[in-house]
Amino acid sequence: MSDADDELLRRSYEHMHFARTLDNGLVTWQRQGLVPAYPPARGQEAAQVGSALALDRSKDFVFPTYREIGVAVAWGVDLVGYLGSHLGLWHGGLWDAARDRFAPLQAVVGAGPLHAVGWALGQKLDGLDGVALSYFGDGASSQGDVHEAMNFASVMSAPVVFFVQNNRWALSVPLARQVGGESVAARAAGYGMTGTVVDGDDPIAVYRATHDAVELARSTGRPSLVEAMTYRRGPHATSDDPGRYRSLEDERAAGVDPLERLEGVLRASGLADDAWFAALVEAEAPRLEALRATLVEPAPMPGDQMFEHVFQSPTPQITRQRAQWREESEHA
Amino acid sequence: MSDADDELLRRSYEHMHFARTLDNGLVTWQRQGLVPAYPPARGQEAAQVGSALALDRSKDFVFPTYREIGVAVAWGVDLVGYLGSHLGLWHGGLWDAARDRFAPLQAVVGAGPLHAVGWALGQKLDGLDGVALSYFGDGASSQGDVHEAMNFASVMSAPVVFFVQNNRWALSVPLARQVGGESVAARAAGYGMTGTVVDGDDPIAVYRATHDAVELARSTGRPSLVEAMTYRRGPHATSDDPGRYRSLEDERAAGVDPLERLEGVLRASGLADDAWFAALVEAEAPRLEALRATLVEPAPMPGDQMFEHVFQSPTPQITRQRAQWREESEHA
Amino acid sequence: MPETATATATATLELSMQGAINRALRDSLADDDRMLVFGEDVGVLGGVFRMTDGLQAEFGAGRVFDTPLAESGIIGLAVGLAMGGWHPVPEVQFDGFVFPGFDQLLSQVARMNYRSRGAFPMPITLRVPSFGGIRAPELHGESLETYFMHVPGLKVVTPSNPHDAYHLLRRAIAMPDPVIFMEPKSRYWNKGPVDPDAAADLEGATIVRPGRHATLVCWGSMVHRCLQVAELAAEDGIELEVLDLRWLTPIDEESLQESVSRTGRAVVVHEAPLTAGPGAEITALVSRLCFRELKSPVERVTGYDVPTPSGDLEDEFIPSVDRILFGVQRALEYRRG
Amino acid sequence: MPETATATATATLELSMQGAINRALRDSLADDDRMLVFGEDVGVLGGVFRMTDGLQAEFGAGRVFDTPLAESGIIGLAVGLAMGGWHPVPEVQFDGFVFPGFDQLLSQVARMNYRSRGAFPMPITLRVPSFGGIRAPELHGESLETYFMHVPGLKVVTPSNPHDAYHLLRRAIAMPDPVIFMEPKSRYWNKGPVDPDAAADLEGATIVRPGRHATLVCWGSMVHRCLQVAELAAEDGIELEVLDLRWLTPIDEESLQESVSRTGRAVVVHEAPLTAGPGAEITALVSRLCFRELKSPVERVTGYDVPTPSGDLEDEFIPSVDRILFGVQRALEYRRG
Ligand SMILES: Cc1ncc(C[n+]2csc(CCOP(=O)(O)OP(=O)(O)O)c2C)c(N)n1
Ligand SMILES: Cc1ncc(C[n+]2csc(CCOP(=O)(O)OP(=O)(O)O)c2C)c(N)n1
Ligand SMILES: [Mg+2]
Ligand SMILES: [Mg+2]
Repeated sequence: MSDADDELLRRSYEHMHFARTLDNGLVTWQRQGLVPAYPPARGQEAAQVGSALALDRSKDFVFPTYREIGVAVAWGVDLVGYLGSHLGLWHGGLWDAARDRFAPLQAVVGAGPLHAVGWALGQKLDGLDGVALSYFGDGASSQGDVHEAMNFASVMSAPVVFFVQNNRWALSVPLARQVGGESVAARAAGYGMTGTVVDGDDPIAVYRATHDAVELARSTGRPSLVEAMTYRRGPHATSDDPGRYRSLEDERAAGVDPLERLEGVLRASGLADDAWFAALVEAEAPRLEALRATLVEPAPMPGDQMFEHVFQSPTPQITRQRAQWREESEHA
Repeated sequence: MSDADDELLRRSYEHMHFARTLDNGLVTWQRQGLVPAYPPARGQEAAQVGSALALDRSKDFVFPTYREIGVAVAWGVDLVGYLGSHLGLWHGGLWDAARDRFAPLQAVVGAGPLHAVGWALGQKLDGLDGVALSYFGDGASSQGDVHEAMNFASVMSAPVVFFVQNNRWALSVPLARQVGGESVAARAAGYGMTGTVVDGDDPIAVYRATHDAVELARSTGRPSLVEAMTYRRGPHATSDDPGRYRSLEDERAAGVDPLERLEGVLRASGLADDAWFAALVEAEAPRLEALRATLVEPAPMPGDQMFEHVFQSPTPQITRQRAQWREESEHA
Repeated sequence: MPETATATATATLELSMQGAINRALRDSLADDDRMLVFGEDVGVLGGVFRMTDGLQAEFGAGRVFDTPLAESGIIGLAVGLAMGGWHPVPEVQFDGFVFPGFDQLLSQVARMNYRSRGAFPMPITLRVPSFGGIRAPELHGESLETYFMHVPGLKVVTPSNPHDAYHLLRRAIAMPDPVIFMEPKSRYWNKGPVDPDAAADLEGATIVRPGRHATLVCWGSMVHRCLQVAELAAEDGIELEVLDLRWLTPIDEESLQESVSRTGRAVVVHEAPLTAGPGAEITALVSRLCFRELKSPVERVTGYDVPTPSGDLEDEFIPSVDRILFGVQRALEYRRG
Repeated sequence: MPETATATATATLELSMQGAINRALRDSLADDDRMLVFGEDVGVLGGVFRMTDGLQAEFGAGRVFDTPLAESGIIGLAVGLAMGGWHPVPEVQFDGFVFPGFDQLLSQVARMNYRSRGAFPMPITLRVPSFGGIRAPELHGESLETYFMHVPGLKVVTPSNPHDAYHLLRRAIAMPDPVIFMEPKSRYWNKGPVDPDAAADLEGATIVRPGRHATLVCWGSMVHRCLQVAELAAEDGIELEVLDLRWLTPIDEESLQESVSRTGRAVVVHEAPLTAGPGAEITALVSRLCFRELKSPVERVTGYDVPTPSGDLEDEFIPSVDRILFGVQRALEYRRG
């Protein structure tokens, strides 16, 4: 293994571990009433971090769903802003999505890939070589929009990578009842593009597959699809009770947790020892605590923000409603 | 060739020829102002007739688009009723769509396949062995609904045959700018179902491919897709001017007209001679004339029909609006 | 957790709206063996709100089943099933996810009976968990009345309490036309008496509290709030009539006219945005039907013309008791000329 | 066949609305090199109505291009392009085919500026050939005002003549917010003067004929018909004011109030079905804004609550001169109390 690979392994672990820590934290904080609801990414850290690291932060663009906390961590999105969405402060989140090249959270399953295609087509029209990374799930693959996105990307040669986290569940529905043929990657050929299946619990394999797809897009403009096979180890969201639809055996079939697996690799190859792991955990503590602090007393969202962003150039109606809102809130 | 095949060849020619005659008639009648607009099926007769003949009229069900006059002829739909749609009398047409097992014309490109899947699933739930035949075009394959239909059919094992008439054009857009990968049949594998490409200008090949697909559906409940490669030899509709977007060379690349081809086969194999062809043309004349007569003086559609079918059980509002309509029309 | 119905001495049960809807589905499935329930997560899980809890176990995966994640597919499937003589009762998981299925709903469900001149009736009841009030993520708290009311060929109904929920759903399912059944998800867990045998008087609107100074016109999630308002106003000697419309298509114009003609003033309350909202139609109707009797312009207390905001701002968006009281005050203080 | 603009001595041209829209697209493409035109058949063919005729030849297939046949794809593509700093001006081929793209329009185009707190403005103008009157097939003659007006985050405009069409389209394209541009397809081929340099006064509504006995409120395809009605009524000494709203979002409430307060009566005319139609909002507004001045209830002369019927029945569905005159008569003959 090269030095670059070693470094990649360690960086992957750092991001994956912090994503896990934060994910665990959010689940706990939800139980404590600090967070209204949260969709854990537990088990998908390798897929998320490996793919994010394969992009070029200066030119590429990420189109997430609602479960990409590992991508956000690896990409370096402002996490206080990121949590704004799960806190109920602002649907899309509060980071600067244009500056961070990381689109607002997308609540509509399957709607994002078309945006990625549009953005990527724009790169081509601009003569730039940025690539759009479109995240979606096995469930989302059923949506008509995802089909339209793949077909548009192929016909128009838009430099986009469709990155499927196949975590085998869409809420309560298992892969076999969701995806005819049971492989999203197998669909790619039908659009005249490459589809790659990769072990989604191995960050290096994910990194390489994504990297190849990104390079293909960057150099030829051709879209492609990467399907990372992983497992949703937590509930769909904090409100969900997976015991109603899957058994412990189901869950055990997922195999070894990706973090444990990577820890094993790092130790076996001598890339990290107890001290390294301890230092990592120690370094995380203040980051986590700082985030928790912002949750305990989040800056309240002023009500007039509701009117602020409807239009770039507001209508008289919005202006009047805003004034009436202010008057009635003050006199109530 | 067996006797059955001989008979199939002759029957195919009869239907194809009458479909062509009627198609030509409608184009002429449109120019004469008898028909507001019409989308010719010229060139697609073999695909339409061959597929229709592969079905069982007593148990299967046809979901057409707006260009299936050859299917309507071969299936035996009441043609006066069928023309009602193109005449502007009633959008869906005026035949009894339930009795004739031939759904109303569908104006929304791509919307029909889901209905076919639903109907087919119903057969399965009923323990019956009817098969739904869903017609659509290369252009329609781009619609999200078509993807959802194929995925649903596969996941739920609905006995449906997706029959694509790939006539290489969707209005002005050629196949290469429409279908990523340029093959609709290639998409089928991605849904875990069989996709077959067939020479759409050979009615026997079409018949066989469709027959196999129907038998597969009937015996196993599995959906499949048949893509009949053909060519739209006329304009998109009578209002269209294909000269704006395709050249004579484009059109010549379509090869020999399917009717001429079949005539050649019938003559070469001794299945039909001049007298047979002359008798066929002669037998068509009164049928065509009878249809033309209904166009010259179509029974006017009473205005109150507009209110009649909105609901099975009308609202007071509809009843009142109907009364007001009557009053105002009488006093105007 | 879904509850078990607890029968009292009489036939009346104490049920939450979730319990009432679940029971209505169960009783309808038992009565009509052509009825099917399907949608995302409605089978094994029993629905994210547990509305279909236990139904797959009881009626089998042929009658109650999960679909892939595609709303257009779900609604389009219902059309085909109805063409085959089935009675589909699909669920869309949240209001905002009707939009991906909008074309199948408007162009197909609402028109197939018309298009086929009655050959293919569409006895489809589409259940849509609706309105806000639970601080949910984006597009999980939309009020789509207008989009449904404007569609020729659809009927639209929404219950405000468990008893109505049970009976209106059963009635919707039994109807030969497509019905949008909007469920006020903020009221799912509130209990009330349900008498499964007393279906009387569910045709049109109902006066849930009589009054004489003004009429509050409301439905679904806002009925309870309007009752609270009426209670508060009563302390000041103002007697508000609360009219629960229930049916948004067809609107019960007679009850509307009768009530507002009597009180002389109307305040329409809904969560949907103001402009071209359901209140526009009601205001237009009242302004015509009660033209002579109206003492003040019809007030509309509604969501603002902004996208349903995130949880933190939801209370600012949904008509509050205070905002409704302001509307009542404007109506009462209005002086003509 | 598309026509060539014929310049007169002054800067005023005699153009059909098709010519005016085509020219507005051309001039905007020339002025703004971030603007893109795309949709089904808009490139090589130049659009089924020839609205984009010649544009691909002039600006290249990078700026003006055909897409696959998928409306959700077209609108979703526009969202992504706008996120990348482009100014998309897509076409949906016919009104009824907005529905498959409804989710991208409502949940994405209308909300992305909001969702991103202004980081991703959506300067998208969606051109929608609209309304009926050309005896077209099913779903080619729909009037979708309500569906657009009710969406927070969208602006909506429709021209009634070539001059307005040119300038309103140019203005819409230049706006930083999403605009639905509804084109009255029945008026595409009617000519009128267009002065490309005189853009004055396109903000709100406009009185296209002054009068004093009642106000006809209309837009798009119905303006011409209302002018005919006013002409006929004038023969009987009835002077109708014709107010062309032009903008349906935002509605010019001031002009509406000014006109109806003066005439004391209003008749709203539109092709869309009655219930929860655009006329409901206008009626609600007028009933409030002109409460003291209104001498009769606002009349609505509209399409019926039925799906837009086939060509043979279209004249029965779209408000005719006679039906509008009946509405005027009802308004004028109404006696209060
Ligand atoms: C259009 C739409 N329909 C339904 C939902 C409700 N919903 C949210 S997530 C989800 C499951 C998504 O599954 P998948 O795409 O596999 O992603 P995962 O949750 O596994 O990450 C559902 C049904 C939604 N948000 N959007
Ligand atoms: C949803 C929808 N979008 C657009 C149209 C307009 N339109 C009618 S036919 C057609 C082309 C269809 O092409 P294809 O599916 O290949 O069928 P073909 O016309 O070749 O038979 C278009 C764009 C429509 N009817 N429905
Ligand atoms: Mg999943
Ligand atoms: Mg075609």
